[in-house]
Amino acid sequence: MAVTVRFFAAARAAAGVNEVTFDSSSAMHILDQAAALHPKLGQVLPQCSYLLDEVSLRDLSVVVSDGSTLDVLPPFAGG
Amino acid sequence: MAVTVRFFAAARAAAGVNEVTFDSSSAMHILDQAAALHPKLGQVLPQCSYLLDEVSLRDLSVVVSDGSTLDVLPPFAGG
Amino acid sequence: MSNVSGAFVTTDLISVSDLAALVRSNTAGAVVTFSGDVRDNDHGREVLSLSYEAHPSAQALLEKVANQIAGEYDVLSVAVAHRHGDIAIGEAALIAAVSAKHRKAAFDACTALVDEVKAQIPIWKHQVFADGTDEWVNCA
Amino acid sequence: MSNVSGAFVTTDLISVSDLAALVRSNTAGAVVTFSGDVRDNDHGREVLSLSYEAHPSAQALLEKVANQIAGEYDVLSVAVAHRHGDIAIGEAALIAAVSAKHRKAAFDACTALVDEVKAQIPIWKHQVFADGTDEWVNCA
Repeated sequence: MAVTVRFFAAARAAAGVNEVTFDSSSAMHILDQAAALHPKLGQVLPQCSYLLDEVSLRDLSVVVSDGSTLDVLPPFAGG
Repeated sequence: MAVTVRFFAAARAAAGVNEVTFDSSSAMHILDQAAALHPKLGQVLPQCSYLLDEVSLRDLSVVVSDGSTLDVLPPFAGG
Repeated sequence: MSNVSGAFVTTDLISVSDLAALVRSNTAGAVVTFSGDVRDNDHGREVLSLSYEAHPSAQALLEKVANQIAGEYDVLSVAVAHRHGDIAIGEAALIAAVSAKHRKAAFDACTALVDEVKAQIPIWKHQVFADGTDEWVNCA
Repeated sequence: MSNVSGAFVTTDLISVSDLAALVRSNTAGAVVTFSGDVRDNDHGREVLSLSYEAHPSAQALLEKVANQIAGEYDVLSVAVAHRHGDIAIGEAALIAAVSAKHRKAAFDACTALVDEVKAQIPIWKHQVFADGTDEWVNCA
């Protein structure tokens, strides 16, 4: 069991991978680890919004439990 | 030669005819004569606009010459 | 560069897809259409049948209005069609279509086009109701 | 009584006439459609190809937005479709259609529907330019 982080669109392009797993910790700490692994993410993450198990996550100090999925969503550009 | 008055839509329904001819005189006088001949026109004419030879006519004191056509247009209801 | 792709006063069936196709292009990011359809009711009364009458000048005036809108808004192309004669319930009486690079101009121009057609084009609507009465719309 | 006649996130071609047909009815006097089409240029640069990526939640969120608009405006029916995957130049990426008794509500609701789709639906646009560069739109 671990936390799955899924990257979409520009975030996936910056990370170079679709998803990565981390040990449970705060969303902020998980994202910091991801940015350390994939430096280009550093430019994209400040523009992103997040979903924790498909629900909007605004407070990044929340601890993400093992088995949960954290989605990284760049600014929408539909239409 | 005479003046032709053409009635459209509700004005035609009120007049009971498509068109009628009058001797040359002011538009106002011609329309008064038309309303006298076709009394139901009296209710419709105050709402109408007019074209004299296809050009909008606002001043009904203008004399309509022989050979001209005066169109009686009820309020538009397109769309 | 704005232009008018078509302005039609016609007794033929008119279709949204035909007018949308007329204004569409590879530079246009937005196409907005309006279809004014014949309803089976008006002010709570059941409408049995409906017809439109057009003045002989309606075609020329529709072209003028289409050109006016094409000139006033930042749009790529404008098309408009008004049908007259008998029209069945559910069929379109008026269709407007506008293409633009961006959607706000397309929405604004299409709204204005429909408003101007209703205000400026000498066309009249006659409704027959289920109760046997009839009326020329807008003429009390 | 407002309702949603359809909300689709799909890789299939989407068409204005299909969505207009979904919302049309004999009680509706006005149908307004919007088509957001893929342009061959963006900010003066030639676009070679374009694709959209949709988050798995996009379908559910599109239904939610359609229901929200159907509830907020005096409209009869709402339909909306967003395509994803590769889309050719000139084809539609987003189509919205709204029917109403009267045209103002149809125009207002269709405008709002497109605005809300752009704001709320997790879909992303990737453009490849003729100069060999590419970009994820809205992501500096």
